[in-house]
Amino acid sequence: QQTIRVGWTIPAEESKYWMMRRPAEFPDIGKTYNIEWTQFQGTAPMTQALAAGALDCATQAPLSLANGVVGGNLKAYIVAQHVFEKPGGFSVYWAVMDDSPIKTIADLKGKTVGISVIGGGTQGPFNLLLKQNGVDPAKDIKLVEVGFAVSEDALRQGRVDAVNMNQPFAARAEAKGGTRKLFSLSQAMPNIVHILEACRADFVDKNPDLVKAYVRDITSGMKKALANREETLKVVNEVLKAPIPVLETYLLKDNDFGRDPGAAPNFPAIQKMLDIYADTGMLPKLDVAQFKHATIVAPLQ
Amino acid sequence: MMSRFLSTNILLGVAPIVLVIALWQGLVSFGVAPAVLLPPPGLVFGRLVQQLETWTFQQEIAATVVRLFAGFAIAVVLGVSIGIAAAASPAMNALVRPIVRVLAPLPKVALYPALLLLLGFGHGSKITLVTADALFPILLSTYYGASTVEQKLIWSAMAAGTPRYEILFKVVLPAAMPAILTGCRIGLVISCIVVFLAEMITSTDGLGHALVTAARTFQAVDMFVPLITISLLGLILNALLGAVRSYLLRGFPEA
Amino acid sequence: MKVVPSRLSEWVRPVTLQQPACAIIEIERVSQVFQTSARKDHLALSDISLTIDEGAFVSILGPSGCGKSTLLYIVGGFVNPSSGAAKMKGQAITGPGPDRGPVFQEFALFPWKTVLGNVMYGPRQQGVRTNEAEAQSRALIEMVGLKGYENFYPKELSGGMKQRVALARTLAYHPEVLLMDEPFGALDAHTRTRLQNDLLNIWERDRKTVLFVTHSVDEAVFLSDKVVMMSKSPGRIRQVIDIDLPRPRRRNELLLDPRYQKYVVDIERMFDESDEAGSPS
Amino acid sequence: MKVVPSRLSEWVRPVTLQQPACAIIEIERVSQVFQTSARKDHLALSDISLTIDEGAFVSILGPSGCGKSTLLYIVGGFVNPSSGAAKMKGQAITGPGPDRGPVFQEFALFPWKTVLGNVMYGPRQQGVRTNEAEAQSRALIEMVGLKGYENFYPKELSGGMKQRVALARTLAYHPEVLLMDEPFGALDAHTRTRLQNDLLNIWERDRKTVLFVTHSVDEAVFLSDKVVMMSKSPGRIRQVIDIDLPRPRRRNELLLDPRYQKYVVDIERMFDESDEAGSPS
Amino acid sequence: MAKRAAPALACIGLLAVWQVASLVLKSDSFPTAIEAIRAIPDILGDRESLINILASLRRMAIGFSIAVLVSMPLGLLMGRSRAVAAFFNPLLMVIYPVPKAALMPIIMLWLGVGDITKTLVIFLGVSLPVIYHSFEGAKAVEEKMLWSGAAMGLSPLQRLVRIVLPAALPEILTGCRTGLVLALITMITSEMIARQSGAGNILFNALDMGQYDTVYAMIIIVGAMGICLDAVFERVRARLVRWSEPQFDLPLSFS
Ligand SMILES: Nc1ncnc2c1ncn2[C@@H]1O[C@H](COP(=O)(O)OP(=O)(O)OP(=O)(O)O)[C@@H](O)[C@H]1O
Ligand SMILES: Nc1ncnc2c1ncn2[C@@H]1O[C@H](COP(=O)(O)OP(=O)(O)OP(=O)(O)O)[C@@H](O)[C@H]1O
Ligand SMILES: [Mg+2]
Ligand SMILES: [Mg+2]
Repeated sequence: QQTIRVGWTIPAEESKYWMMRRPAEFPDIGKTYNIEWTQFQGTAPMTQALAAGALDCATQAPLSLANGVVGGNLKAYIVAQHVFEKPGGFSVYWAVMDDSPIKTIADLKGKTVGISVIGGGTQGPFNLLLKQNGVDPAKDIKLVEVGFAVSEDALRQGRVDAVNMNQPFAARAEAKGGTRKLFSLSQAMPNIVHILEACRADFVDKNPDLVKAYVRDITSGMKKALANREETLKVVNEVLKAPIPVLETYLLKDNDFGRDPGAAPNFPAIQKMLDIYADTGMLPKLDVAQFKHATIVAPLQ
Repeated sequence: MMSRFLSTNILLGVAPIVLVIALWQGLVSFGVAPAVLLPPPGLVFGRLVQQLETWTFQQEIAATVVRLFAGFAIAVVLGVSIGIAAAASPAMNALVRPIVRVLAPLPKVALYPALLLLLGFGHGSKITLVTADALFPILLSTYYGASTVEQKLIWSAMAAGTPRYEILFKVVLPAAMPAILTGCRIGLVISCIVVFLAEMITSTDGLGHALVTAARTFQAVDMFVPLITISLLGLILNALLGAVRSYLLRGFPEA
Repeated sequence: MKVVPSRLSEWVRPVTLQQPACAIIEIERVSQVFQTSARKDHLALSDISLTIDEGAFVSILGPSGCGKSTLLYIVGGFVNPSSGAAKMKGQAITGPGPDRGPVFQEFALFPWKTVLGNVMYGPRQQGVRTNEAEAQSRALIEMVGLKGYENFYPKELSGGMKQRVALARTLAYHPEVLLMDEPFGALDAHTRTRLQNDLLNIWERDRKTVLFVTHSVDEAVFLSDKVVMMSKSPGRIRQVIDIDLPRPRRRNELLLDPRYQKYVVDIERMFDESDEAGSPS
Repeated sequence: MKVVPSRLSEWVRPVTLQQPACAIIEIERVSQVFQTSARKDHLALSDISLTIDEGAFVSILGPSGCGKSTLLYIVGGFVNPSSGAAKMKGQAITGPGPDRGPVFQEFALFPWKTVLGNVMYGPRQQGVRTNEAEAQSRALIEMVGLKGYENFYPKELSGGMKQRVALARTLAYHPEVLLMDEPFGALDAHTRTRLQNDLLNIWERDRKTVLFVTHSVDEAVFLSDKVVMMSKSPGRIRQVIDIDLPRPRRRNELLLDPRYQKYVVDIERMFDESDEAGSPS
Repeated sequence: MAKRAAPALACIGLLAVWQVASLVLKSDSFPTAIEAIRAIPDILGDRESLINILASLRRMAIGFSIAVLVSMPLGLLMGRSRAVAAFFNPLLMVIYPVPKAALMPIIMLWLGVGDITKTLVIFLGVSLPVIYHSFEGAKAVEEKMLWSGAAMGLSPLQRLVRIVLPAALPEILTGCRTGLVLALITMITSEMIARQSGAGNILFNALDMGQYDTVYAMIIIVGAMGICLDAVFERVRARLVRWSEPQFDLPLSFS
């Protein structure tokens, strides 16, 4: 019985939460193979853990993974995808207070703007939008790092003039009212992929069957998550410890991120993001093909 | 003779550091650690020298040092005065003791988000965090040091007409000085760690921030430069503290 | 047994005659119980009553461990007696004060101060200006034979030197009452004699009251107006002996004085008669 | 000046006659320089040479601060002299050893052990069985007059009591050479006399060599075969005086012996003749 | 009676201050004390949380014990030998100021992300005060006590164990007390970046999710653990160093 070391994070990996909390629902977990779960604070440390060989598979953002490849000699395959921004669904957005004088992106000049992670995945599209509206992201605004969890508070307390919002915090803030959306990332490009699942290439090559089983379970986990919302709310509540009424307001609804029913990675969209990062000078140009494994990629049955 | 003694001491002290660097180099050369995670020391020190000359890096250092010093200094003042007050007055003791028992073991980083909102993203929140973490080791050492001051020293001073509150400054403080300085040394190291950690969590400048930016883009060499800098900073500050110590304790048998 | 040298009435004792003998320190039925670590009570002093006149030089003699130091601590106000009370000028003693200057058996010098710093501490505390305090202190340091050691730290001194610094430190702030716990115990005979004379000079000049613990019968008789003899386990006062010898006293004259010798011999014999050192209660 | 009592040749000195006088400790041109905090060199001992015969009782007398303790530390092997060397039985002394037992001026008791624990420490260390060590220790504690205080911690003892524990602690492990630094300094005359006798008994029984620092000329003459007189600043040996008095000595007999008195008076006079306490070099 | 109630009163006072402060600040990320207390039963009632907390405590116990066992002898050796001190002092001063969180990638490389890494972090946190307090404690041991021991035939090692150790014990225990505080803090913070189970897991999860009542409930729980551990420690301490307690009440008391 082999073990696979998996890194995860919160808040939007429903299929993995199902695997963690309802292993009995999966035919293989705990029987033909084992999973050793380790939770991380964000995707960047997981990239380091992958590079150091401390993890076999982990949740990744396109940017962190690409950074690992460019700077950390990491070789990895994208085997599945967790959430993306579906048109009409939720898109990470920048909010301002209702009574704020900031009406357009151009008004951000000279303001203090919060972003969850400086140099993180959202910054590429963000920079692109600023530039398109004549704001130099390096000179015209003061960028501070504000984690999603405190962004609402930071905005209400006036510590920042605008700040980015993500689920479930966005839902909570909207329920309270008093803030409004200034712009969202979907304005830069559609189908932004936020988090995906990546496995170390050497591990996949050595244990193809093991990873195959794992990806198969991710696929079926995603199916279960989408099929049984009631249970998914419970599972997510157990993991996030967020109250069900809050989850109820957005999870798997129209105002949530998009999820591919088979957890299949959207490689063209990822390629487009890599291009944006290259254009904004955050990364050299990369080809998404190197992340593609011939057979081991969701959906797997 | 004295100088020879001194130089053997310095040699002894440098030896293990050289060994560590050699081990580091060995780990890299023999491929035990990939260069992307652990760059060779030569590269790191080269980059350090190069960086030290740049204005931006100097500013990062300055930001860190300001927070470090401010936080540490406040911690020393608070820790020493509260510690001595608690040792001297039963009323203060009854008040301080339980509060310290509760507050000391709290993981202060968990309060950091609240501090950020309260004090903003600038120096204030970081200095407060440093103070909160460095305070208790200093306070505890001071308290124990002050409560074991030899009775007859206090008696002698009282008999010479020293008012009670002055006894605190004229006898208890100097007599507890060895213990206080031990606490300060621990507090200093903790300050170094915490200021760096705070800058890593949320910041726009400082050595910790420099590290995080480098780490996110996997620039291993740039990641190690701030690490080496903070470690050198710790070494220098400790040497300064050592000098202060041997000056203040010159009368004590152990100095 | 009371030692009363004959035909003393015609001798003039300048100090005690010049001023009316009025009590400065009264110790009333003082007892002291210590709790030992073994959680037993240990009676160190039992029912001590003693009156000391203003300007008197009173010595306490007694076997080791009889409670002499403890009695001094009580008069100094450092320790509250378990029962009974000590009074100074009619007022109950509640704490230490600059009117009573102790010289501790263990010296208790401030290790972070030099010899000069230690001696200057008292005068500075009393508000004497630095220059003046320093001049006075240097004079005292010279008096106790430590000229040249002003900048030494206590750890760099020999036992006897520390003791002399402790003496100088207390003398420096001119307490009204001196509480001295074997202040010459670690000194060689020569230095001891010199300091005894110096102490007597100071005492005669400043009209100090001195409570002086010593183990030397010689010394007690030579210096005192009154010798208090204690017995041990628990410490009690056995006898108080008035020493009716003329003042000012000169050592070499006194040594030849048969009355002096009689005092010494009598007191020594009294101790010899006492039983062996007992065990704790 | 050499003190040679007349017509002593016919007196029998049992101890020194029974064994050939052979040197056990040789101190050769020892000097000791201390670095003070003020970064000055302070010469504490200058060019000391001294030979001590096996089984001899040698006392050191000298003004406070003349370097007596320092000399003892050097013989004990605790301090390396700045120049010169000390030898024991022909071998250079390089460190402390259980053959030389010190009694320190400051007692240096182990504060975490009771009286009994302190005294038992040495024998236990030498491998004596617990029962036996305890029995021996209790006997010694009784000898120094502390029966009943076995379970007291050092902080609960008076100065003189601590000193006696320190003495018992060293005697307990039977060192060949005793290095005693004013071991009776804090004791009353009565206890002191008793312990002097006890020490003499032990010495006569076990043929120990004793190096004994004291401030009492009396005590030195009463106990010793040889008295070493030191002068200070820097510490030098001024004179070595052989005490030719019969043994075993009994205090009350000796006090009436004119030769004894002459030794005491002569030595005291010698000190009086010396200049005042000097200043550090 | 008043003395017994003092700790409880202080705790209540602390909670009251908190309650008022949070009401004044009115911030989502700073819940009121009552909200936090209300969240405690949820945590303690949850089997999984209890397992988490126990896992943390186990790591802490292991890290703390190893740290004391290793650091105390090292500190004592440093205190008694100039050469050892000269050798280790600079080395420690270079190593300690570096935040362990920043070294995570390297540590993960060799030790993975599991128990060993976290225990190592706790170990480093505890060993800092224990080393330095033992160091200073050993330095201050009265020389003549060691001389006495040497004269009884104790070898240098025996002197270290049988004289330096007991004589420096009060100071060492001060270090252990600070170490205990740091153990609790690092027990939590070691779970900040990578977590599988543990009290820090609960806390940082809640922090990431913005569930501040749970965060502060966890802080209260850690504080309570601090009080308990501290009380136990004080008992042990009182027993071990009864001989060094001051003989008389400190006369400084203003009461
Ligand atoms: N803290 C204490 N706890 C218990 N017993 C104590 C304490 N302090 C002193 N004692 C006891 O009190 C008695 C008197 O002690 P004190 O120091 O007053 O004696 P002393 O007369 O000064 O003796 P010495 O001449 O030896 O200095 C002693 O038997 C001692 O054991
Ligand atoms: N650590 C030191 N640093 C500097 N000087 C020292 C040190 N220790 C001792 N001395 C000096 O050495 C001299 C001799 O000291 P020592 O203790 O041997 O005297 P002693 O003869 O024992 O005196 P006493 O009879 O007063 O005990 C003194 O002048 C003292 O000041
Ligand atoms: Mg006494
Ligand atoms: Mg001496």
